[in-house]
Amino acid sequence: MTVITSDIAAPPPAGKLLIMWRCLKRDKLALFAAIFLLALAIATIAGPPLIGDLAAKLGLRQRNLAPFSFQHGWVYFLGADTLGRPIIARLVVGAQNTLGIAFVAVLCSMLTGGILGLIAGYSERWYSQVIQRLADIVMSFPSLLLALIVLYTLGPSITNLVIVLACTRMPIYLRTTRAEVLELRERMFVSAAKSMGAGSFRIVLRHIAPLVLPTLLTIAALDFATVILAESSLSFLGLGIQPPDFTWGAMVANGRGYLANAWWISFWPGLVILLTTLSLNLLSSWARTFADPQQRWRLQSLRKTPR
Amino acid sequence: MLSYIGKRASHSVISVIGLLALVFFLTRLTGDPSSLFLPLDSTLEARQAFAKLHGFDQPIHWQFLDYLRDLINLDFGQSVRQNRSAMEIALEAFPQTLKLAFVAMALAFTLALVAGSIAATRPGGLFDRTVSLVSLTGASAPDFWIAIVGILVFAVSFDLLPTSGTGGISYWIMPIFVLALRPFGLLVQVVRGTMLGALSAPYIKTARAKGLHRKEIVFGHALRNSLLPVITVAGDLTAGLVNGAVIVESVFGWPGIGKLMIDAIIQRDFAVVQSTILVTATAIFILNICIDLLYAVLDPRIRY
Amino acid sequence: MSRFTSPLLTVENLTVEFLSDDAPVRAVNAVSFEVSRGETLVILGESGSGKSVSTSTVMDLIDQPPGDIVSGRITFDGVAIGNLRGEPRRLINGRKIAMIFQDPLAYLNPVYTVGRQIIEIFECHGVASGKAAREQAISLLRRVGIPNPETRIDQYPHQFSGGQRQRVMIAMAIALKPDLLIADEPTTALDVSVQAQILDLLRDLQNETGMALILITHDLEVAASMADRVIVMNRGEIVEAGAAKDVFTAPSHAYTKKLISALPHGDAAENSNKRSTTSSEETVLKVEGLTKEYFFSSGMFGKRQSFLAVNDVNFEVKKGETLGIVGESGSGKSSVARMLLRLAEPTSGKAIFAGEDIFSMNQARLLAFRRKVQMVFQDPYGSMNPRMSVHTIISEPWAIHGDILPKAKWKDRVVELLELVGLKPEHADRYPHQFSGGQRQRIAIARALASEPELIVCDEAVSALDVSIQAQVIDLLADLRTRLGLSYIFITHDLPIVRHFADRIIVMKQGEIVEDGTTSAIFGNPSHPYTRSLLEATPVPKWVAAGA
Amino acid sequence: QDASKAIKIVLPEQPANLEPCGTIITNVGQILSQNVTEALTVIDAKTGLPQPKLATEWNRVDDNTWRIKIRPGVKFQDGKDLTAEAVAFSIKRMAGGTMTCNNMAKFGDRKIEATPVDALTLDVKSDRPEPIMPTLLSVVMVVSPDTPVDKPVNNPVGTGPFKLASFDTQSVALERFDGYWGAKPAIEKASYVWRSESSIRAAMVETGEADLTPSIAIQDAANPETDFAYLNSETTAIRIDTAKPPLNDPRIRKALNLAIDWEGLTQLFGNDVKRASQMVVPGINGHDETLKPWESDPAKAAALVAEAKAAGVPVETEITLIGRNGIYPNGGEAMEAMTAMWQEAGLNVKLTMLDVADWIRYLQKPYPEERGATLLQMQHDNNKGDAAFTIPIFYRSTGQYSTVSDPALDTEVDTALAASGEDRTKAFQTIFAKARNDVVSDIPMYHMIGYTRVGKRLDWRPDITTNSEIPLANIQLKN
Ligand SMILES: Nc1ncnc2c1ncn2[C@@H]1O[C@H](COP(=O)(O)OP(=O)(O)OP(=O)(O)O)[C@@H](O)[C@H]1O
Ligand SMILES: Nc1ncnc2c1ncn2[C@@H]1O[C@H](COP(=O)(O)OP(=O)(O)OP(=O)(O)O)[C@@H](O)[C@H]1O
Ligand SMILES: [Mg+2]
Ligand SMILES: [Mg+2]
Ligand code: NI
Repeated sequence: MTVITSDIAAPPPAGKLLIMWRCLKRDKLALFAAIFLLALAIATIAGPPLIGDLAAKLGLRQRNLAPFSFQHGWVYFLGADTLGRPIIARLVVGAQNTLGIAFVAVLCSMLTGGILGLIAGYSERWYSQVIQRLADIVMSFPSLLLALIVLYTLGPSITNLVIVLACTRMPIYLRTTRAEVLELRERMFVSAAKSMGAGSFRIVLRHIAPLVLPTLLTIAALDFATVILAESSLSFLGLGIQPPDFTWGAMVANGRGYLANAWWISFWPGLVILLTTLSLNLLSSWARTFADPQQRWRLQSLRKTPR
Repeated sequence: MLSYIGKRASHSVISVIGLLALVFFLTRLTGDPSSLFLPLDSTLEARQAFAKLHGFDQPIHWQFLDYLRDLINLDFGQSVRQNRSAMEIALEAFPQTLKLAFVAMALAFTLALVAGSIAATRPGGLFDRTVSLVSLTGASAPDFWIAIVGILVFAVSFDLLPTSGTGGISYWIMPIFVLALRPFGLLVQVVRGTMLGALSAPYIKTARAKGLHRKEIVFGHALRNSLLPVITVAGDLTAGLVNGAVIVESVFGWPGIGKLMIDAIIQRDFAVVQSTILVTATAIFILNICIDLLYAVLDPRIRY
Repeated sequence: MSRFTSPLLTVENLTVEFLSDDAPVRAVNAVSFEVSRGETLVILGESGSGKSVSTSTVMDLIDQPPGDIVSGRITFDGVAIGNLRGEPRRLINGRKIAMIFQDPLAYLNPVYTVGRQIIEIFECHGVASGKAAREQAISLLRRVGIPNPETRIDQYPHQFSGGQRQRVMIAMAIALKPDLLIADEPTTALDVSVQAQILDLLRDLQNETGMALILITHDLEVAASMADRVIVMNRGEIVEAGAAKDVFTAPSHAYTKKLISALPHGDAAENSNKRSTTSSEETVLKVEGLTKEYFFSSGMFGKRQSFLAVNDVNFEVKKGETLGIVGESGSGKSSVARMLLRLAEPTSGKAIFAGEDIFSMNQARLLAFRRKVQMVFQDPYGSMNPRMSVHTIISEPWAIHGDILPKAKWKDRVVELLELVGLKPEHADRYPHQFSGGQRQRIAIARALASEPELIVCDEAVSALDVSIQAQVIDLLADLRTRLGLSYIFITHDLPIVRHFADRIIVMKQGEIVEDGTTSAIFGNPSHPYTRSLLEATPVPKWVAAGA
Repeated sequence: QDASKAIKIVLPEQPANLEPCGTIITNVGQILSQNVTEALTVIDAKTGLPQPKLATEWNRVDDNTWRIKIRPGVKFQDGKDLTAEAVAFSIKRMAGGTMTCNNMAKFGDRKIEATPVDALTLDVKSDRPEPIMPTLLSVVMVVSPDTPVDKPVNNPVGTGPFKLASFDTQSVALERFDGYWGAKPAIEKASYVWRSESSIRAAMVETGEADLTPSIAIQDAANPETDFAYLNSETTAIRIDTAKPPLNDPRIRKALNLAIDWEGLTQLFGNDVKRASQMVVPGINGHDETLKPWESDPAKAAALVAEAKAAGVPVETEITLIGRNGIYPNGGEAMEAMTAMWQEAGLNVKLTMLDVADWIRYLQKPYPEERGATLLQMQHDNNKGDAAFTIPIFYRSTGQYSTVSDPALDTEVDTALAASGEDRTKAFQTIFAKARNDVVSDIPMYHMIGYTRVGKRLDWRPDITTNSEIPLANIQLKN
């Protein structure tokens, strides 16, 4: 083996972040996704103080205003909703609640599902069985009923909403994690780690979890959309977010009756949900490539020796 | 293996009974059905008479004991709204949902396996990008959007398909499509992800050295090794469909169990809620047992 | 050589690199060689010198990217196959050229029965199918010496021992009687008698079909017994090439000379041994009546069957001593090792370590025990987490047992360990898949040494190393034994090495110990017929055999 | 049979059952009423007065007794004859308490009893004077004496022009009954299916998959050729809880009415809706045409609030507006808009949208203890021709929805209910005026409009009764 150092100067040692940034640059779609999400984050934080009031301003005389006209000002460029409120402003203001709820719900379900799945898959004790049957029960429990029960017993609040959403999505993570663990725990490197004295905790966390995580991230990225839309379907029970607060999901649901006449009411929020999900997916598939040493070269510069 | 199935089955039966008890007590915390069944302007006396007639005035644990006693006699209660045996209603609706879910999942699953695998053979390629974009778009668009717009386009504008209802093949197309979209999107992503790993495993080199057909290598060797999470997710999605293809059922007027369950929940038709959950939960538990057995079939290293 | 007229395979000026963000790694540099029908070309060389990469290129098994064939021309049977892909390539791979991979454990698909994996070859090349293919597969398994092939054909790779998997691999490669067989360390896990059987099989095939053979091996005796011509590689380049006899008897390049003189063989090993000098009376490990029965069922609902892999095994290891375990492939050596580390539960028996039965230890005691005992696995690739860099892999024992080494010193110590086993500091940032077979084995050894154990169980730990590095590693182990009083259980098929390194030897066959005693006694005066057959199976150089 | 004489109707919801005693439930009534089962009387949509159906004439024998003459020669679909006995059976089945009968709700807490006098004459007694008995009898569906008394049925047998052919989870089918006593309907077969999505229902009629759908959303009613608006007897309103401060102050209640931008709000429901000043629609006995709806006057509203505040009314107290999801099209939006308007007027109003079961707790007595100051979104349906189905519920202290408790008003209501003719109308109108001007216990919003899409094949127009019945016999086929 010869390291060719003469014709190509080795790049100076780079920090982890820098390496990630370099790899991100190589995947154009993932880069766009990251930029979109960043812009969304900025809009979420900076948007409401700037145009917050516009989003709640009624305009009953310009209900369902059609998009693509500057006549009423730029905020109405994407049209107005059923109460004549500018859709652009509502998209910006709605982002905070939407992303907040979806993010927390997805994260909670992924974490609890993932952790329980790791336990259920790795351990062969009685609680593994208990966890699995509980997951089956949650899986067979209609989410609407759960929502209703939570609503009546705990009362309406965003926290409870997140609990319901997280609960209903949890089994998929749990079962997927368990399935992967069942196979991974038979691998030799797990035995090797055991023989070195690694406890179950370490094996599960350091050896197994990193290999399960990419699949979970893939599911989570798509679950984001599911959760956003599910949230709006729960709000009709009174458990969801209550007006005057709103989310993208609620905006989509609001335009449901108007698909034939005023498509823009639910189209734009649907589109941002879609773009967000898409971005998260592209990013998660980038992360998957980045995290896998056998795939990482796809994101590297691969300078060839001149021939 | 047989002993494992036996153990699993008995655990499942206990769990289902637990689930039923849970549902029984919890649903009764969600308000009094009497006001919902009677017209809004009916009198308090009428409502009380109604509650008495249906036993809602009894203490909850007595109601539960009654329910259990009836359960042992395979009497699952009467639907208060529909004036019929609740189990009969549930069993009438269930096959409809099952048919739909089965066809949709079978379609989504096979397509996803093929598309996801091919996408994984050349990650970042044109096919991969296209499949990803299309499937993700389909999977993250609100389902009623697709359903209603689909009807407006294909049934109203072009008059190609019937708007809704049940009947011949043409009635199946749109509901199946709408139902399959999300599972397809998710499965494609999962297949693609796990396949990426599997395709760089050493045994793929062996297969290449053996001169196997590319198809064999991708679908026979790599795919087979990455199926565990895929069937798990597929199972989960199937459970989701069994439990609630609500949008599709209500938009397309498909008399399935999802809509039935939702209506029963909203109207607090307790006997129907219990029966539908019993039916779907049984199906889901059986599904999960099958999937767990499938793990052992797919991967010989997994033994129970 | 005049015997072989037109070359079947020609590789000219092959240069292969692996690309990444860093500077490219040149694995093979301007290598040229050729092999003709009926000829055996042996490639010798240092571990990591590019033997596997250059031969894999012939079969288009290097993924590009990240692999990059900088230059080179490969001709097979008059056709340039360097850039051949798709269907034409498929018709060559497996049928005309076949390969035995170096690491048989990772290279078998874990979810298919070995039978299916063999039958597949017949079916996809349209040679046989159904029952006929199965019959052929069974007879192949029998030819490579797998006992009970009729039942074993339906078992999965993880139910086979290391050597048995290697033989499955061989069976797959010779299934279609290829024109060219590339055998990458085909006998690393085989005991001498089975090895002889396999080598005979290969020779028979050559006589029968005129098959050309490229044999990569670290074993000079095997090389000598098979080779018509030899090339020697070092650091990605060919440093010496020529007729076997010439290279062995009159090596010209310094590396070749070093290679041939590195490890003493036969009686020389007896004299220049690295055995323990300070024999102690303190028993570290005492194994009593160890038994392991494997259960398996054929098919989902098939009848449960059992197989007695280890049967009433008793032995002792003293402090500062090396116990060699040799034996038939599949005789239960690895099973014993796995049980000693509590990776598999024994069916019955006891193993007393420091006065305590390993099999009845609780979690806390087990942790302490595992700090003192380490294992080098027979399958080094599988035993490393593919997501972890070498640095993380080697430093893992320190992360588990917090008191061994402060975190600040990890980096230096990793480099130190890498250098001890003959690797380079920059390897610390690489991942397992980026190494050669021998390099991985050395990483595994480095990891075992990291936790400063009292007892190391080495399961074929040096089997993939070329003799020079083998000697370096053995020296290292011997040195540690003297300095720190380490003990070893050294499982190997390699008799010169045990003779050189072990103090006492047990010989296993079919799950039982058939003979045990001091090294000198076993080699000087073997009593069991199996031991005798082992010692007699020393291969004879080909030129000597031909001359006779 | 002739396919051109078969029609298909799409309903918004699946009828849970086909119990004739539940015809006041929209989706049951739209199928059964006037088609399968008939009542003794029908209400004339224009005048609100009862007209003969299975009863040919009636008169009041004494304060508590009405004598009814039954139509001769009528047969049930199972071949039985319609007799006084059969009618008495039907009334007993309904009022006897052995099963739950939704239609009984119209009787409030009245008890009635029927005794046959001869084969075709019948006495109906009530426990207190009942001037509008013939009107009440319009909810008594007459069923065959073979119908079980103690349990609801899904296979009703009545005297109507159509009999039930099948009922499953996907559709209800009716067939013409040849032994019908009246004129032979043009239609031979009718089937009912259900789709919850308004746009789908509209699309089904548009594509010809269905012939009629009784209610579509305003935004879907875009085609003047097929889509007809009709005043649907529903009145929307917000009920004010007059018991809780600051709502116990009439100024605040008036301010609530004045603060709304009514013109703007109307946009939500389309220009066909009619602003309401009282809880019954025109055409109902007791409706006062001269009563003006509240105008929009934010300035005056603000002044009233300021005045109340000055008088020590805790105007900052949080007021909860309780909406019900899906109560009527655009109901949620309307609540959102009104909340915003009230907030503008300086009132601390907060909106919660609830699902039906939860909302009902606030609608019906007994109200939840901890409710606080609440406004409640509601919709009231009176298509029975008389304000007696409205006033006692809203304004008598015992009323189901009432938040007022004024003994003087109670007696006024009782007198009105006992009166008949001119006096009755006058008395009702006075009460409505009082409710509008002095009590202000509600914010009447609109008399609502329904939109029906009628396929090109049919010759039929919806009217105020369409929400409770679609008489197939009235539907003619074009050409
Ligand atoms: N994927 C890879 N990425 C980077 N370097 C690699 C990769 N594969 C192999 N190498 C390097 O290429 C060199 C040659 O490897 P090769 O496997 O050919 O060695 P070898 O001669 O077969 O050694 P051994 O006898 O130990 O098996 C080694 O130094 C190895 O580290
Ligand atoms: N999980 C298993 N199920 C069934 N049989 C097994 C299993 N593992 C090992 N065996 C069998 O047990 C026997 C002993 O295996 P083991 O791996 O201990 O052999 P070994 O002595 O290490 O051989 P080698 O030198 O070839 O590695 C073999 O015949 C093998 O086929
Ligand atoms: Mg190699
Ligand atoms: Mg072994
Ligand atoms: Ni060897």
